[in-house]
Amino acid sequence: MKDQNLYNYVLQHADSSLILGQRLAEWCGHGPILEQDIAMSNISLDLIGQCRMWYQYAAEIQDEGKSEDEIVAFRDAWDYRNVQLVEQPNGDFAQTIFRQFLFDTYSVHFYEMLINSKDERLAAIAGKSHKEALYHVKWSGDWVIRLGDGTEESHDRMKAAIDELWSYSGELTKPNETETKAFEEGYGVNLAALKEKRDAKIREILTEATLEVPESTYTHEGGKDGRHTEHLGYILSDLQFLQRAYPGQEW
Amino acid sequence: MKDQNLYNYVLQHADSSLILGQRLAEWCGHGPILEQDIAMSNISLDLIGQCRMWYQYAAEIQDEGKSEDEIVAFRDAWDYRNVQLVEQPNGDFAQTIFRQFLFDTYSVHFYEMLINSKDERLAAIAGKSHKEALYHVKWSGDWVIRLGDGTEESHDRMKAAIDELWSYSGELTKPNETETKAFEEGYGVNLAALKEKRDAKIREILTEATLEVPESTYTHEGGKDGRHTEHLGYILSDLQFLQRAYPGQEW
Amino acid sequence: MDIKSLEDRFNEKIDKDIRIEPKDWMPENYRKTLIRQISQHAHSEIVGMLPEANWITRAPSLRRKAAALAKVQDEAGHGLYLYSACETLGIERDQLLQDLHSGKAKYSSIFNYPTLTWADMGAIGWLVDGAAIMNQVPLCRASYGPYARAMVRVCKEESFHQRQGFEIMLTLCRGSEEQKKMAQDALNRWWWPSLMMFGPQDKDSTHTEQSMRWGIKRFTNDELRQKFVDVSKPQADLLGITIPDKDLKWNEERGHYDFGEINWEEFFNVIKGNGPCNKQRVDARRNAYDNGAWVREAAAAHAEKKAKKQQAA
Amino acid sequence: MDIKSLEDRFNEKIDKDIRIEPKDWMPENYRKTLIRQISQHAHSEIVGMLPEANWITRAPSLRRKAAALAKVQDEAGHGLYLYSACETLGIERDQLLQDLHSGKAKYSSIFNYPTLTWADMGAIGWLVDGAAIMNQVPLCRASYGPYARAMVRVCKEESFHQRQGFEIMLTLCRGSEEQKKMAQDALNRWWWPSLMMFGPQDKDSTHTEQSMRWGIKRFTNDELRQKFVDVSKPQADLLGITIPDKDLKWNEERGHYDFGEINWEEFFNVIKGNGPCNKQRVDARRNAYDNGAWVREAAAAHAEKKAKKQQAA
Repeated sequence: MKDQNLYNYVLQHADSSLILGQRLAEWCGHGPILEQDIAMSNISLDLIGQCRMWYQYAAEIQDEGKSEDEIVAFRDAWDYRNVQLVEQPNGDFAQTIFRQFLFDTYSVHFYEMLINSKDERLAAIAGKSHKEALYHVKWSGDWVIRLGDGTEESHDRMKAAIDELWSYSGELTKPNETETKAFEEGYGVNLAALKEKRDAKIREILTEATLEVPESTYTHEGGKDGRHTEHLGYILSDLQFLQRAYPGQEW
Repeated sequence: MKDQNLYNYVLQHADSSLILGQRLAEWCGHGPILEQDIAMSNISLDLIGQCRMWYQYAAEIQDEGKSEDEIVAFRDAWDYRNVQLVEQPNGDFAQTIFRQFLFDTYSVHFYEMLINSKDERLAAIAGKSHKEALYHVKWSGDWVIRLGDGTEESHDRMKAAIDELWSYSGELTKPNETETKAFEEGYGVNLAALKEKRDAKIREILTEATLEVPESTYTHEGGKDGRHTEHLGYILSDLQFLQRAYPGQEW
Repeated sequence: MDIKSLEDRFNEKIDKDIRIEPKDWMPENYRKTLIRQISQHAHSEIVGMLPEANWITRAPSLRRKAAALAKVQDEAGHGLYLYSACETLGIERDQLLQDLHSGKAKYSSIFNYPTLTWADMGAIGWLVDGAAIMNQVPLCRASYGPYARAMVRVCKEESFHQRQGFEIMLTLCRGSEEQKKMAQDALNRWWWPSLMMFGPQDKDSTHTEQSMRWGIKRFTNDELRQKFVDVSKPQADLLGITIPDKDLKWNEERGHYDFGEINWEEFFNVIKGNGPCNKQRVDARRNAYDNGAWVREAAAAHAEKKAKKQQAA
Repeated sequence: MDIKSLEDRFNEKIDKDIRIEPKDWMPENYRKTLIRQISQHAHSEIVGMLPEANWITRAPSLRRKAAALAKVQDEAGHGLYLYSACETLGIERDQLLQDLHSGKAKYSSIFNYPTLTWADMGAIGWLVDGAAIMNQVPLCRASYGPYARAMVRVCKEESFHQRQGFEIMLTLCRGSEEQKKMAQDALNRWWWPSLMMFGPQDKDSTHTEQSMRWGIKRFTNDELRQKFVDVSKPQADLLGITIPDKDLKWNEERGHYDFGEINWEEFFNVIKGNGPCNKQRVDARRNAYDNGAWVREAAAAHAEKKAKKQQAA
């Protein structure tokens, strides 16, 4: 392994994109409006595209000749480094939207800042992904507003979604050791600075949506170091089934 | 393999018991009444106990030194021979009850008749399982009556459950080649005779439950020969995960 | 102008292969037939998302996952074009969806079959999309303009999907014994339903003659079916898997493959509702629609609020 | 008899270790304290089903699947005994459940931690049930009869569960490197929460003194915790895995193991609601209850119909 910390840093972003992409893909064919079914597939596709860039880089850093798919298929949950937010169930459309919004407000700033990474590969991934993240946060933000400031029912559902997911928001901007080191070494992002921008964005959109920003600052954490919620295991059992059932094949 | 037809016959009953037991186990901790949570665990336990006897016998017939767990864990859906009924989702309590009732009205007569099998092992499995099946059909039948002749809502839910599941009922009593041969060779059950008894029981209970016996005789089929619904794959990806992720271990 | 003259003019356009456009006069039966045909096609795209969506979360590689997702998304897009084409005939998408959910409107019966292994993603692309293209390419010249233009876009993407499906099959057929068995199994299950996609035999087909005259159908069911068999047999040979029809053989005299009798009882049974997944498919679409009602209401309510604010400002 | 005499008689029974029975007079506070303690215990059994139920469908063998199912079923049974014991104090199960769902009633915080691998089924049996038994065995001699008798049944089954859990750990520890890692990881995650199961330190414990006097608590939190550590350390050694506490070492003088400082901030945080699974657990129970409302109503309605018919006959 060339650089364990870089590998972990790359893997945690790869895993978050993959798992959120996987969750969104569950909507495919079941969206509330055909146009939004397409939008969710679009974002899922972007996320899967992003995770592939991340995994390919991870495989190079790891330098054991593994493919992206081997990295995906042959790790159990404890070796996954995604944030806990992205493994939360789709719930209703409000919950999916709010999960996406919490992620997008992070990722749009993350990629914006990562463009300045001294690691060229990271900067390149960021450049491509940032454009996509801009579209994602526009989409999810618009829906937060539409649902928050829509009908009484949609407002209540948004409130329930916030209640359900708020405590998974903080992990995104709370640096673990890997991220602290990545920032110190000049290839990672300054999460404290990111947090300020993101908090402002969240506040702006929730206010426009006539929703309140919760006061609680308690946050679940550990996903980035392999400690997950009970949901991830089930996600992986589907995600990895074919590779595990028929290992070593081309597909 | 000593006897391929006997093996298939045994396997199809093993698989049906396992998958229904697995489905019932999903209720564990989530039942509508604590006492019924316990009852469902009980039936699930009986079914898993039954499938173990079947699988152990299957392993002996196969004579390749496989354990019951290897037979369970390392077959993909197309090699599973359970009826399609048992892989149907739990749905609400009415749906779970009606699925159980359709299965129990079959299995109680199946085991009753299998006691006379010329194959001593089958007769022994039947003797033990018949007592359990008597309790199961009493439980599910009582609940069909209670829900059918309960409130308007419960009546409607039972009707919806019948609508959902009726077309999966017929496969149980429609012999496939394996079953026809098993009957001809004297170790299997006469499904035509079983069907008569079962139909009468279904009619009796549904009538008491103020529910109508549907007229449609169309039935899904193929499960007993490895053609399933889209549900089975997902069941197996959880059921087999650990064995596939960490093959060849003791647990 | 009186009806007679309008009809003459309409027929003249049809004869000269001039496109009918939404604002043009058209016979009521033409309009109704088109709505039935286009909406049935749109519904098929939307319902057709479900069997393939079933394997997206379990796709065996990230590349395949992305391709599968993109493909199903394309189908949603096709549904959109076609619903829009239908709306030019004076009917709302919402009404069309309600007809789908109530069972009044039909969709292609092929989607009432389940996807049981990953190979089904290959077989559907290869055979089902292949059959669809054969049905659809002639419709790029359909007499109704919006329909024809929608079909041009649809066909372009479908043939990409078809190649992709074939490539999935090819990969499996070059893979392990189990993978090859998976491919053969998928061919076994999808072959006959694919042949049924072309509809009943010409002698039993009710709408064909009028539709051909109107230029919204260009070849008969049996012609297209024959063409499909002729194209598919060499492809199966290339893959090294066997079409499950012992009567399939080259007929030198006809210059076509002969093939066995289709199980029309199964065909009509599935259309009647007794297919493996009919209830499941319609329930899935109805649930998506019903569970989305509050979302559509919220979007409408918000748009209204916004419009009012802009008016006030 | 006046209150004073009743109280004297009650206290006399307590002093003589004579059981208090439902029909006996008892101080209101005794009754309330018992309801709180027994219902909390009942709720813990019911909520405690959830983390283990999470691995039943994924159990690695049929034998383990059956054992896991039977174990969780036993917990439901314990819940039943304890709710019944509580009902003898004049409160309905339905009220108790509502208090659980509203957050008014508590349950053991340990069940707010997730089960992340199969090894957690071992660790819960070994450590969590082990700690529970240490808490519960003395309660078989609790002053309130129905409670004491319920505890006798509970403890018998719990110690079976505890051995089963240890045996799961032992199998893993004798297995592959990955399995051993799984066992160690589970110990790492469950050790400290298990120590917290004995409640706050004696100096911070509010109810202890009165409860000890009433004979519904027999040892202090710290005494039981020490006992648990003393028993568990050699077991971990036997398994060949390491308790995640660098301060854990034998103190020859005390005749006990010394151990590190518990993270009481985490303890109080989880009790306050900020544990990994608090919301998920209570939601799961509330949903089961709410979704089951129509079933309970139907059962009641049918029972009434049946009773009327029998009366009429």
